[in-house]
Amino acid sequence: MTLFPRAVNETTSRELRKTFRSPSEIFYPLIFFVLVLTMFPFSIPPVPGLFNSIASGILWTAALLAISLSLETLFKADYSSGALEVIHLSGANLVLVAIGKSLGHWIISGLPIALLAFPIGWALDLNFLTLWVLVITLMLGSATMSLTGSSISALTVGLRGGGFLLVMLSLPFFVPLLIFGSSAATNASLGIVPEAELYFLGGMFVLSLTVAPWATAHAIKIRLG
Amino acid sequence: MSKPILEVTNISLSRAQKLVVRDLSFSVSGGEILRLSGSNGSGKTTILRALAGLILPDNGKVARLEEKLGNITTSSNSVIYIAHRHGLEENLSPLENLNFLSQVCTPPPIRDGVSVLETLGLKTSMHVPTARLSAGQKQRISLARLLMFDAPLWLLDEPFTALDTSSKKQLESMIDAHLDRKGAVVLATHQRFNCKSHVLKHSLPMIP
Amino acid sequence: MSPRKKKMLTLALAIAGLGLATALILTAFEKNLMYFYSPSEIAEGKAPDNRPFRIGGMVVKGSVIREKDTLGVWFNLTDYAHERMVYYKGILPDLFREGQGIVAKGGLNETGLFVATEVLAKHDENYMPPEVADALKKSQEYQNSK
Amino acid sequence: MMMMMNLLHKYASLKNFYFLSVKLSRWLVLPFVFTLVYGLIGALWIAPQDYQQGESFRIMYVHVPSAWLSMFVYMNMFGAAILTLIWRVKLSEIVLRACAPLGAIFTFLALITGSIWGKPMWGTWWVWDARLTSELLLLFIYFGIIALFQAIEDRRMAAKACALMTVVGAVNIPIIHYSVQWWSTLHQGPTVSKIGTPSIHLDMLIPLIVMSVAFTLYFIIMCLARIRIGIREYDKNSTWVKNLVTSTLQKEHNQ
Repeated sequence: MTLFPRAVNETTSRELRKTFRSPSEIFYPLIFFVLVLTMFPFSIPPVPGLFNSIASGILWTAALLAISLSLETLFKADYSSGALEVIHLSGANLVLVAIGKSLGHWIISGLPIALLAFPIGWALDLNFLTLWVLVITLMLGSATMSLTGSSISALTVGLRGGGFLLVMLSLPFFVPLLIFGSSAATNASLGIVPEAELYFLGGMFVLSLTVAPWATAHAIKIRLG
Repeated sequence: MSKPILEVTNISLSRAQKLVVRDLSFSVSGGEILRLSGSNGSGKTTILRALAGLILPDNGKVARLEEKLGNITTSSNSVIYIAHRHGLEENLSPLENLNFLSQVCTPPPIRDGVSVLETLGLKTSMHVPTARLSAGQKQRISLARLLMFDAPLWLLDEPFTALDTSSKKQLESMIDAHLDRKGAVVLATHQRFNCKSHVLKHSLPMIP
Repeated sequence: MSPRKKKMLTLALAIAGLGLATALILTAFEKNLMYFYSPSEIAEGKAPDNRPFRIGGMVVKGSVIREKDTLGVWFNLTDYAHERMVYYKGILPDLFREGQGIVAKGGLNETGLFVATEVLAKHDENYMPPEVADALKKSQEYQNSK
Repeated sequence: MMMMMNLLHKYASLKNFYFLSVKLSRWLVLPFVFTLVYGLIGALWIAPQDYQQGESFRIMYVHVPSAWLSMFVYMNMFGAAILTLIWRVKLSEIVLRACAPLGAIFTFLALITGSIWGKPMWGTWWVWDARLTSELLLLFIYFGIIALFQAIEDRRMAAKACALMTVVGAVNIPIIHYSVQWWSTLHQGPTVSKIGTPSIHLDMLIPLIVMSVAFTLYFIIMCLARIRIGIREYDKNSTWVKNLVTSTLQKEHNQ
């Protein structure tokens, strides 16, 4: 993968190698995603077809929750071990490190969740267009969440109640993604190709790719300061 | 005498709104070692973090001069700061940690990870996940950066804790070699250590 | 790469990123307006015929005809340029009356009648005393009847 | 640029600003009381009934100013955040900390009055109306910033962290506004204002403007008071704060 700058490659592979060393940790976001999904049938009235009609919204909400809760582990270990300080002081380009971290986090949480949504959606007999729209919007949306989330995770790393603070601070950022993600899927189930929603999610991804790494680098300097 | 590598002019530092250091000034030139001593909480770590550029002093100035060091060409990275924490990723092996650092940092290192770990006597545990190593071994690995990168200024925060006698001697010889090459060292420690060149002393008053 | 060139590159990337992001988001919102059509746009055949869309307009005075026993109601919607007949079977919102702006969701049948599945009366954001509102209506009728 | 910098330093020195704000607050109290009373009279008596909603629209005279304030306060915080991040101005850190709770209060007030106003029109206390939902999300952003302030002990780091949060949040607010706007058109259809432009009668408009001015003056007075507290706390071991405190104690003592 030499298309990314070396620092991004190295950080991502470090992130993945670190997580694969403790194998159970790889599946935490995925397990949480399925867990949240199974809660819904217990809570909504057993009207036939109701669960299927709101399935795309539930899938998106479960993905959002799974990703925002897995954001905390992004910088936690590096901050407490002092590795973040060493990386910063050895003159590494924090913006590229931030992109590497977000990419690593996305490969562990956003990507598998988006891919898993395909079989789950199929099992809930969503039509073909909806399945594809779901996978694409979840991929784009989760990438944006990993990027924006890494800035907030860097800002709240090591704080008392950091986990709660992280979710509370990042939800307002994820709501627009949830709105357009689920509306894209619902429109697709009506047979409408949701161009508007896909454009929006693409725009949000590019925006977060431009702003978030700079903000993460700044957040790290603030937290280490 | 060569220009001072580090010049501190009446800085004052505070930690969580409490004034820790007031109007501190000193300068360290090539070949000099400064020992900061003072009771716990007198701000030794805060000062070292300010010297490393992590914290901005409330007022006053910290000036670090980049300078050619003898025959070794130095790069723009002018400081190595060894903190209490070892700064290693627990799941990865020492070698993976050092290789990552050498890939990511902007001034390229002057020695590769393997040879550095060998000189530090960690040849056998090079590929073992760091979590399984002892505190002393982790401390020795965190010293690896002193050999890997070349920087005129070393900032060492209690480097001798958890080191056995042989590693302590090795660190002392590393410090001597660095001073011979006209490098500068600022050291915060309670333990006695012997060092060839003259040790400047600076004891820090406790601010009520 | 010299530091100066690196700074230029990051600046260029940032501007390109922000530009692309705004362009994408703006096209998204511009594309969204497609889902909502006025009677004139329907007359020009812009509205899709195979799937549901939304129509908005003012209820034409005197065009509301209620079926005797069922809840069905016929009325015309206008945007002061074209009119479209709408049929809706269901409970109308309480703010629904002639001259009121409404939005209906539904589709066109083969005769061009808009069969609504949902009717929403939106408060039309105008704040004025009753006598001024009546005066306004009279002037509008005068304009329509001219 | 240099002129602006030393102007900034002259006024941004905490001591000067402290006494400047005391004078300013004294000047503002009278206009505030006057605009509030005049606004209330205008809103409750002079403004005629609304042709559609009758009397219930009068809640607008609290809802609209507080909604405007919830945004106005965030704009102030954004300015303070920029000053904190780029020039590390100590005063702007204190301003940022002072504004956050006030912003939350006005947003909460806008939410409450919004749902009270919606009751007669929509028949329920809460409707997922675009404006109310954006206000709700703005409230969450304010709560997030306040929680972040409290989570970090070191005041200066907390201010920098919240400044970054405010700047990044500011990018998010228009996005939330438009996406919620879009989302509510799916639920309720776009406001028909696309056809008739909204107009408001003069007798109703004047009290609205006066009330907005009154609310803004109230915010400025409260914000200056909170800033003074922040300054006293920030410079607590400086001499001028010590004699200030001793002199006030003296005054109370011999009263």
